[in-house]
Amino acid sequence: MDIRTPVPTIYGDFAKKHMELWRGQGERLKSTFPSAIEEIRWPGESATDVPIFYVSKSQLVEVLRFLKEADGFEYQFLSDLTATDEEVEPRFEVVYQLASFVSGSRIRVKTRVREGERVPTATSVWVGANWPEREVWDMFGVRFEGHPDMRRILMDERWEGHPLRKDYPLRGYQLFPDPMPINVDLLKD
Amino acid sequence: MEKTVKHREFGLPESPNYSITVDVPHESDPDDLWKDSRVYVNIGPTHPAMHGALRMCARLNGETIEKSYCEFGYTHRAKEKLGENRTYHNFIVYTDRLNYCSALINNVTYAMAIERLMGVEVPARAVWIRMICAEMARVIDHLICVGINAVDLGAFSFFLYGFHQREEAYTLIEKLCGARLTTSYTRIGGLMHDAPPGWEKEVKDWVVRTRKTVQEMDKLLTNNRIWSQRTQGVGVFTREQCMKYGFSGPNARGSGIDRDLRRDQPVMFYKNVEFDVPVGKNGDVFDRYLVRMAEIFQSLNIIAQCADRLQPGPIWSEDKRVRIPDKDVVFNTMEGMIHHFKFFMAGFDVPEGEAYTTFEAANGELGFYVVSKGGPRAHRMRIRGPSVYHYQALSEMCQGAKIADMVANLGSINIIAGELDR
Amino acid sequence: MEYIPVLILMGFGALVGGGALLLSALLGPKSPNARKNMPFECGMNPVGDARQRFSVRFYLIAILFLLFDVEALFFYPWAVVYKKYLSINAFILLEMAVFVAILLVGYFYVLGKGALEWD
Amino acid sequence: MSKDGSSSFLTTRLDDFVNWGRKHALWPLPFGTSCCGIEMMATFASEYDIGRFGAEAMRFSPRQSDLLIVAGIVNTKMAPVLRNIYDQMAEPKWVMSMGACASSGGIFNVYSVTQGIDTIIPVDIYVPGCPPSPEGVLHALLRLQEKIQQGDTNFHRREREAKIGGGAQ
Repeated sequence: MDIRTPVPTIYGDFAKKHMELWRGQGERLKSTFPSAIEEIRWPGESATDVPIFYVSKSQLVEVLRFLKEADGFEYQFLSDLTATDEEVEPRFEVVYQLASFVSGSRIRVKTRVREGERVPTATSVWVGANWPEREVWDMFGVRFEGHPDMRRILMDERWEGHPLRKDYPLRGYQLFPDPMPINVDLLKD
Repeated sequence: MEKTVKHREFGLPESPNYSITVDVPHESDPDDLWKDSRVYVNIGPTHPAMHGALRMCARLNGETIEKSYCEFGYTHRAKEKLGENRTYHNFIVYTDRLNYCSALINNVTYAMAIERLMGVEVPARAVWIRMICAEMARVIDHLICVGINAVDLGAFSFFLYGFHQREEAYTLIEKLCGARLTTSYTRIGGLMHDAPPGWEKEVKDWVVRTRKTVQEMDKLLTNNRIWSQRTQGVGVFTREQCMKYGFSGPNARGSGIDRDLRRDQPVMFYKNVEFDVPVGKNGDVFDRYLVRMAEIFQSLNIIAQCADRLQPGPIWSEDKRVRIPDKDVVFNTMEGMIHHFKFFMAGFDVPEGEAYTTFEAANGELGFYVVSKGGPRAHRMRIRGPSVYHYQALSEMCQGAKIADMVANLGSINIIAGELDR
Repeated sequence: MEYIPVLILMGFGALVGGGALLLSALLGPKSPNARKNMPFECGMNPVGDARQRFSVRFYLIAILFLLFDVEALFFYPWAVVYKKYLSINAFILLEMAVFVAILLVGYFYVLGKGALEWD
Repeated sequence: MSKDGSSSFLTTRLDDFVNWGRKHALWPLPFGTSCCGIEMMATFASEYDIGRFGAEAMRFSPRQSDLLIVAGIVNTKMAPVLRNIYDQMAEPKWVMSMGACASSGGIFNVYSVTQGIDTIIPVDIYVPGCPPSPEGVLHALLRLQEKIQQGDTNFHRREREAKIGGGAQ
């Protein structure tokens, strides 16, 4: 009794309804990007609600743009962009949750990142990815290549350490004498 | 972390100089009288127009904002980190501190996310009560959002009308779960306890009174010349911009995107309830206000329909993993007491898996991405707050607008600091 | 002759205003410190100095307001004696009409020149 | 004013009168950051009208307010801001720490939250509850008014120390 057993009042048979659409999309994706797709986890076999496409970092932005614009996919809505700390090498997984208004289906794109490696930014595909990427940098320490202003967003800019990493302690805070003043060169044209 | 400050140290570490002098460029040339030097202003965390603790720094040319950037994080409470350090049952308390204007929607969404991971089915009565709670929370969230938006532009009595209905809803919610704001009402696999008898009768009376009051509020403001001049054509956000920034909820519907998760991705019993989705046209502050007012009426209809269909029945699922033993079993039998102790101390195990469950919250698509590695605590608890994506668009929305319009824009996109900073 | 009430009124006004200021200066505790003397910038530390050059529009709007405000001031004494003199002859209306007409000319000139447009 | 800071008959009457005047005109600065801010709004709204106790004039600038109501969490990014606001308030000033988050960090004992604002600024009255009900806030306001009348708040302590210190210099 886990994620594979559908619950009628919560999403019902969402996975069964979209299964063949996902299969078709999976095949087309593998054919157009043979080297980029490292692994696909299907809802039936592995314990997940939507298919997860593991994409290699190098062709990540092309795959995301393809998923957004190619007809038959139309995943224009980037619902969420976040990361998870897996503790085993490669340590981080950056997660893109995509949703499509046309077919109403949702998929998840993941890419594996080692400590200190950089991920190409998705702001060229969705402008909305700007702040979530800054939050991933702030919380996990995964930098994004080509991001307009890679600064901390949640914590103070003078904060040391990345809180959501598994080895970061839950308690113990750092205090600063003065709030961050206005950043004038951000306001220049 | 040697930088950690001792607990009882009084006051902040003193800093030598208090006014940090950064050279602000003065590029005003003397001969052009009309061109003035740019003013760098900081509309900081403690500001009446900034709901909660938000900050916007802007470069002004006279009254118009030329360039601005926004900041948040002033109420960051590390809920995602807590998600990894608290059992699933203990985390319920943190969910209603997310969008604290409509706490019940967060509870319902979180409970659904975990029940989906465990494959637990909740009985019909509990689902109907959850729907009533969710729609009631949506009504009071819209009331306070529209009310505060009106207060920022000067209409104080409009806010007081809305707040009165909100107080009545608070008394109903207090009867249901004992708390006005931080409800923590749902449990994984059911509800805290059943609704008191006659509760749905009072809900229906409240619906009738609220409908009358909101109609009065509508008459008070919608055709008000000052209100329409201050809001029509202000903060226009087109469909493409909304899609680009990942808008959802009333802000997206205000710009014409016809998407509502209650209809497009029906959870609970939204299929057997009739309601339609109001969609605006030109995406300005006035349309978002109209969409929210129309949604209040739709939600009131839904509440009335749900209250009619409420039948007595169990509110807990029979699944052994989440079912808390009844009190007499706990006090009289050894197994019951051990089960109760283990349930609350160690927490129940959620099978391995990951799921991203979304629900139409009051100001957008609220999502819980829960990754569990089989233990009693989540491996990763990601909360997708719609306010992050809406607040991100504020500087583009206020580009070239007056400061007073920025206040109207911020009020209309309904930023709640709790789910913005998580 | 009947200026005493006006003096009493002015004296009372000065008393209340001055008294409040005096009392708060005397009774009010004073503890200045560096952070208190810093200008209030929504809780942040101010950056740069406040002596900025403002555009002429603000000054223009201020002067226009002053002008029409003083014009409204002249209505008061006229309104007080209006009822008494109207019964004698209606010339009082003509006087005020001329006064307003002159200022209306000024108003339309300002409108024509577009001084009230903001940007 | 005798040397040990206790006051003679005349000044007691004046102090009582001044304290009486101050306690009935506490202009609040609503420092509402999170959920307690919504309950504070409910206290200011028409249902639990705080205007009945003289505290209706909500002021957002520290220069014109006497009572700093810290409603909601104060995390490490907000602590210097709170310190600035508190320092910039004119002298007869009191602090009401509303809610568990402000008083002790509440249920958020985490890396980003200061455990109680009394590690940042001196607090006069703590309001329990998460969030405290408006009746709780009004009760705390009345309790603070009593303390002001008796003269045993932080401000009065500072004033006495200043007098004794003043006398000693």
